[in-house]
Amino acid sequence: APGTIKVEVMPYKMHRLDAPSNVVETSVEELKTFYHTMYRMRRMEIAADMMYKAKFIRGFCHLYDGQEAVLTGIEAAITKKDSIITSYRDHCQHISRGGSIFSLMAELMGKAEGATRGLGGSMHIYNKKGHFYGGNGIVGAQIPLGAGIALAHKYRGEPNVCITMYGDGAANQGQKYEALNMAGLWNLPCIFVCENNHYGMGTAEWRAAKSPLYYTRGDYIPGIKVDGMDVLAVKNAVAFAKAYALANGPIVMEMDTYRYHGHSMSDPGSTYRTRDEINAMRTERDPIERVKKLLLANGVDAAELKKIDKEVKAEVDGAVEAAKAGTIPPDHWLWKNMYMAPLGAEVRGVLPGVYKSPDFDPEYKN
Amino acid sequence: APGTIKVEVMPYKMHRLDAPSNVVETSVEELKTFYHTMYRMRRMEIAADMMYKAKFIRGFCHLYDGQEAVLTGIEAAITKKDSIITSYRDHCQHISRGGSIFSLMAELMGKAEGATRGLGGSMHIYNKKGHFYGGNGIVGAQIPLGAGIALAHKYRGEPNVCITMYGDGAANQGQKYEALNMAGLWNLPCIFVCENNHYGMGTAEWRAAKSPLYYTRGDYIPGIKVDGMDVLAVKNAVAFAKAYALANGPIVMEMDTYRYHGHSMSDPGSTYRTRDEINAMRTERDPIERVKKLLLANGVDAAELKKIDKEVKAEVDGAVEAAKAGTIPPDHWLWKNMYMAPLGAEVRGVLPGVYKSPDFDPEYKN
Amino acid sequence: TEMTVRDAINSALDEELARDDKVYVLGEEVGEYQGAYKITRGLLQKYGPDRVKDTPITEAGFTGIAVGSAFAGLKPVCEFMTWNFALQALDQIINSAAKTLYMSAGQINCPIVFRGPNGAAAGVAAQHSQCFAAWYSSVPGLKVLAPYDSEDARGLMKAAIRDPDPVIFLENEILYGQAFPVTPEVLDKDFVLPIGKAKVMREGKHVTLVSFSKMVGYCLKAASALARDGVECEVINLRSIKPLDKDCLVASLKKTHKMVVVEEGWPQSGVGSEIAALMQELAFDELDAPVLRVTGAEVPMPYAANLEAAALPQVDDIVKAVKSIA
Amino acid sequence: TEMTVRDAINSALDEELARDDKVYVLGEEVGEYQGAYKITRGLLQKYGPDRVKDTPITEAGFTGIAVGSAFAGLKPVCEFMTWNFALQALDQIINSAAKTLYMSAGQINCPIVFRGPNGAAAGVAAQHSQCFAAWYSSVPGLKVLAPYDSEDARGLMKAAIRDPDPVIFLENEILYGQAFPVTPEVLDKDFVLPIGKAKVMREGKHVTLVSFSKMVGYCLKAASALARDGVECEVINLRSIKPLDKDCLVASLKKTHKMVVVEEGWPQSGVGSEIAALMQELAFDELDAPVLRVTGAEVPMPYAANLEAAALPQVDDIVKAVKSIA
Ligand SMILES: Cc1ncc(C[n+]2csc(CCOP(=O)(O)OP(=O)(O)O)c2C)c(N)n1
Ligand SMILES: Cc1ncc(C[n+]2csc(CCOP(=O)(O)OP(=O)(O)O)c2C)c(N)n1
Ligand SMILES: [Mg+2]
Ligand SMILES: [Mg+2]
Repeated sequence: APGTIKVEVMPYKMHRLDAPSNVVETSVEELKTFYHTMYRMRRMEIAADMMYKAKFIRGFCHLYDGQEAVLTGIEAAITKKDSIITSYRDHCQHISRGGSIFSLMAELMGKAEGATRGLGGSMHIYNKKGHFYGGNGIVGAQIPLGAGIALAHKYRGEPNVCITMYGDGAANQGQKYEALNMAGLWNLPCIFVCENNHYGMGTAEWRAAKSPLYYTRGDYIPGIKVDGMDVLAVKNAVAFAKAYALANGPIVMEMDTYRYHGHSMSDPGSTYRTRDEINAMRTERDPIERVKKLLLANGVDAAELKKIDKEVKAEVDGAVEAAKAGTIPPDHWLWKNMYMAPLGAEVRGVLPGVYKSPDFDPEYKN
Repeated sequence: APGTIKVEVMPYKMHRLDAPSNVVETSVEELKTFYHTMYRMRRMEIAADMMYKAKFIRGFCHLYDGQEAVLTGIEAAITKKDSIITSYRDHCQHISRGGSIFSLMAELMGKAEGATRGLGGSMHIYNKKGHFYGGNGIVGAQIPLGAGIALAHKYRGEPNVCITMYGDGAANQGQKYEALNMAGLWNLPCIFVCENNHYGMGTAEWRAAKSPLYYTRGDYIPGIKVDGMDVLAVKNAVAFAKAYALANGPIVMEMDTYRYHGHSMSDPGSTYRTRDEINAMRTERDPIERVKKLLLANGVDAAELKKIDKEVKAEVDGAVEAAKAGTIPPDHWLWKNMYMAPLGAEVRGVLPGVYKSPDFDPEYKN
Repeated sequence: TEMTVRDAINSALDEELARDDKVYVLGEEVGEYQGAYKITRGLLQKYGPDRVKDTPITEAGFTGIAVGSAFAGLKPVCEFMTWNFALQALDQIINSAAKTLYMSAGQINCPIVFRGPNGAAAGVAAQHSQCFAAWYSSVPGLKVLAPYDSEDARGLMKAAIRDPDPVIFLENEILYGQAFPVTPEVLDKDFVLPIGKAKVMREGKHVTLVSFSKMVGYCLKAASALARDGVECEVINLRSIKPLDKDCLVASLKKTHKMVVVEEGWPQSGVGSEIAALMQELAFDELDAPVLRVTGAEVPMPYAANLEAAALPQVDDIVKAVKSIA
Repeated sequence: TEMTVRDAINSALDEELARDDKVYVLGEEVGEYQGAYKITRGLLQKYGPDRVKDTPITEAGFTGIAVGSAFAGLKPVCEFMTWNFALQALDQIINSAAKTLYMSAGQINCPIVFRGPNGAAAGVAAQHSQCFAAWYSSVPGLKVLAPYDSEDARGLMKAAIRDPDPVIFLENEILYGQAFPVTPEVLDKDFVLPIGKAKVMREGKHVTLVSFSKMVGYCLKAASALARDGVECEVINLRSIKPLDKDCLVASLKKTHKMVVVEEGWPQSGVGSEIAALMQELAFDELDAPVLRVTGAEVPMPYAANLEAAALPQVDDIVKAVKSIA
């Protein structure tokens, strides 16, 4: 097609499968979208970092900067009717599934306008309508959950997959192996996406895994290893994986990626890895820089990208200020949405004699 | 050596390892011991079956007949300082680790003379002095426990392994994969022995496992598949595995075997498999018959074997009668051995106001 | 007519599978084997392998899969061969099933039933005999039901399956084969009992006996024995352990002024502890004696029949406890 | 001198590692990272990787390995990064660690300490804020300890490691950085507190306040505030939740005749439920008012700071509860 750009990405490493082509088609338009999407994610996470340090955010806060190409490439290959589930490192899924930066920031600040109304916090963002099943704080627990979501797609005869994302640390969890086995037995359209950012907290992959070849760790389930810093490599591989999964059942994808920040906010991220390593990643493999270079090489003006940058910064700054100005959730929200059916009974408050009737009110009208 | 007999066993199937020779050395003496050992196990389990049907035994009761060659071959290749842990199918480990048929029968009948004094029952037989760590009623739980026992051997610098036995059903359990990974990372001298009797309760292996190639299921951990109905094949392979494990760390063994009885006593064992299948196993692969044939072929008199049979039958019958005549454990044993250190406090009985001081009294003197 | 508890659960499952095609059953041996305790007998034949799914012995995994499918709109009935094995899956039950509706600010509900036999069967020893009623009932987000007879079993199972929230359904192996009279109303396809309501099984004015599951039968027997001595017990079958039917308990206490709670589980922080704490909190002045707890002894379950009996409440124990305050 | 709770636990671990070479530490990030909360700081450097073992994020597996090694004679100290994650390992804690000595008729003991922060930290929301005190303390075969200050932390940790039975050690993240005065006696290498004994932190005659862990500090603050109004509270630090120090509780009740139990966990079948049930059972006639429970609200933990505060007992709540009966 006119305007088509062909890009050679790093060849895929395959396990029990033949590799798809590593020449990926794209266009200036698509690349601009990728740039915009990833830059928004990047700026948002950097803002979250600052807001955390300024004490507007509390608890855990796991940032995704560095890994943007993985999610962006995935979204480019699937539809919004496909499902996604991930770990606590979930801010960007909120964005990619249609949420606003404002509602993410508001959630981090514990505001009523937040993605989960201040009830969930950083690790517990969801978007049921956008088929985003969260945000899970328990390492590995989202893996069988994702297989179950895939089961529901198949049960209803829908042509959709569930993208089940987890880290290299989570890849050792027993429930992953249980889920893989059942997904295999039942041919579930589940794509197990291991985001290998090479560290689980402070533990390097090889210290946590006897075999850090994550794309082969499904053993009897086929796998593919992808340069997760290259959005085009990811897009192409996920399109391949989706077709495979719908036709045959589960597949494992290892995305070779990197997190720039520490694990969560209390981790400087520099005691178990060298500054050199981090710098090399930023300068040599940064996913946004890669797309930028492609755009420039394909005739896009640097000024146009600067404009995008500026718009994004303005959007993020605006969202941050709006979130700061958000409202504290009223105390009686404590008692909402514990049950969907009326409980027909009261639950106990902190003090004896204080009983409350929990109600189901997902619009938080009352 | 004079008297040495060389027997060709079924070639081993290997995973990430070169096969040991499948020509096994033995002797008439050794074969006689095997015959005696396996026949004792067989008669004991048959007696347990009868006693259960006669209502002398209650609860669960999982019989080992058909699988005798696995444990017998293992014991022939290791020493009593090596450790063993297994599932609820644990009667024969009691015998192989030095316990008496009488104390096993007494346990099944809930008698004070029982292997665990009537406290444990069929699934919970132990022999700490004999390095037998039980008897575990929770499918798969013994697998990390076994790796932990191996860790203790290594920690103390002992030249010993832990034989960690589990079924084909248990082989899908997530904690197995977690244990394999750590055993690999830490080079634990743990031999993971999957007794593949082809059914987990009523579920055929291929209905429970996407890949029923259990010897390969350690993925990055080497494995070996053994004819588990041939005590010589097992002996030889375990000797190989022990040397490997002490030098290198974990190894997976798949023992291809068969249970003649149903899963436990409530399972007739014939709804999910054909009588033909069971009969074929008994006539073509029976581990005791195989040794018997070898003995006869090597000049042993049928009458001599008949004599062994008779002695064993008499031993088992005597044990059964003695167990029947055993004593009911006194009610106050309820309160023993909950804690090793004096609790310095009371525990509650069934009725309010009834408090008891638990004591540590492994000899049950009081 | 009479119906066993097994048939009551089986027929409830059958009818709900027929009623709503989002309902499916999964667990170990639920299909081809017809259930380890035959609770799912005939269902595979009737509804096929997509709706009656045999799983490998991987509780954490299949529980997570069941919960995920419930998030995505299906209505799984997840069988644990016994509740002891759910210990391997507890994280998914608590952190995924119970908490997600709240964490997601009401977006993602989890219509699932976890069911299976709970507590002691006969002669199955320490690892297979634990009662989990107190643990699950402490968790906000869960509802916990425990049927005693066939009426309970049918009406509560249907309520559980139709409920949009996660329900823990605690059965008792020893009751499966027991037959109870059932009315035509109980056999109706839409016989649904309310969650959170206890049932007064027998009226009485001297002492209130509170229990759930198998112990309800024991309390009824104790009440009969005590009636012969002139002590009239009111027997309450909790049916629902979360939420507890406070009103029913307090109303009875106001009548009898004395209460004995009976359970097979361990005493410390048990269901009886909660009820005793509640009663003295809500009706301090009504109490003429302490609320007494008759419970499983504070020991792992021993195997030998006599020790097992000594570790569990017997009818006689209940009689004794009542007599100590009557 | 003063010492933080973090240093108290760290020094206790250090000294016990030095004292007994069968003691080793394992868990996620305990080694090279020096502990997620720096409790194991310096230990890898001092004792090497065989005695301070980093594990993958596989709780069921490493707990099983730890328990197996304890069966075989080692003395593991098994860290859970938080107790929430132990839900994945609960089967090994209950069915393997707690029950084996009994099932094996006294043959196989399990000298192990399971430790880590329990309950709510700040802003970590529903999946990271659960209190497990009631659950573990219901299980025969386990001992359950919860330190409040640095004295507790040192003395109880040493007791736990030297004990031949499985001990559940419930710490509190918010207390880690808090400094408390310690006497030279507390700093002694053999400072071991008895398991099963509570400590009276403050004497009083009007109302007894019972709590454990962080809530002890809140009770002390409430007691100070109430003293200004002439209400003298006796403050009891349970230290041990299994076994409970019944004698200490009853003795105090006989003095004050009123009791308030404070905990951060959920109310139903909580630690407070047990104590209320016990008190009315053991000292019915001594009670001038119901034993009141101040507890975490019956909801999953919300994230927003104000909602989180509303879901947990505050000093003011304790004051209010006391005033309602004083
Ligand atoms: C079951 C469980 N154990 C431990 C933790 C604490 N924890 C949170 S994230 C994490 C590291 C996970 O690493 P990885 O899977 O590689 O994901 P990444 O953070 O790199 O995205 C740990 C140990 C947890 N949340 N859940
Ligand atoms: C965690 C757990 N789930 C389920 C059970 C019930 N159960 C006991 S044995 C068994 C089958 C195990 O089969 P396999 O591992 O092949 O061993 P085999 O009985 O054939 O020796 C099942 C499902 C259990 N004891 N523990
Ligand atoms: Mg990682
Ligand atoms: Mg089997």
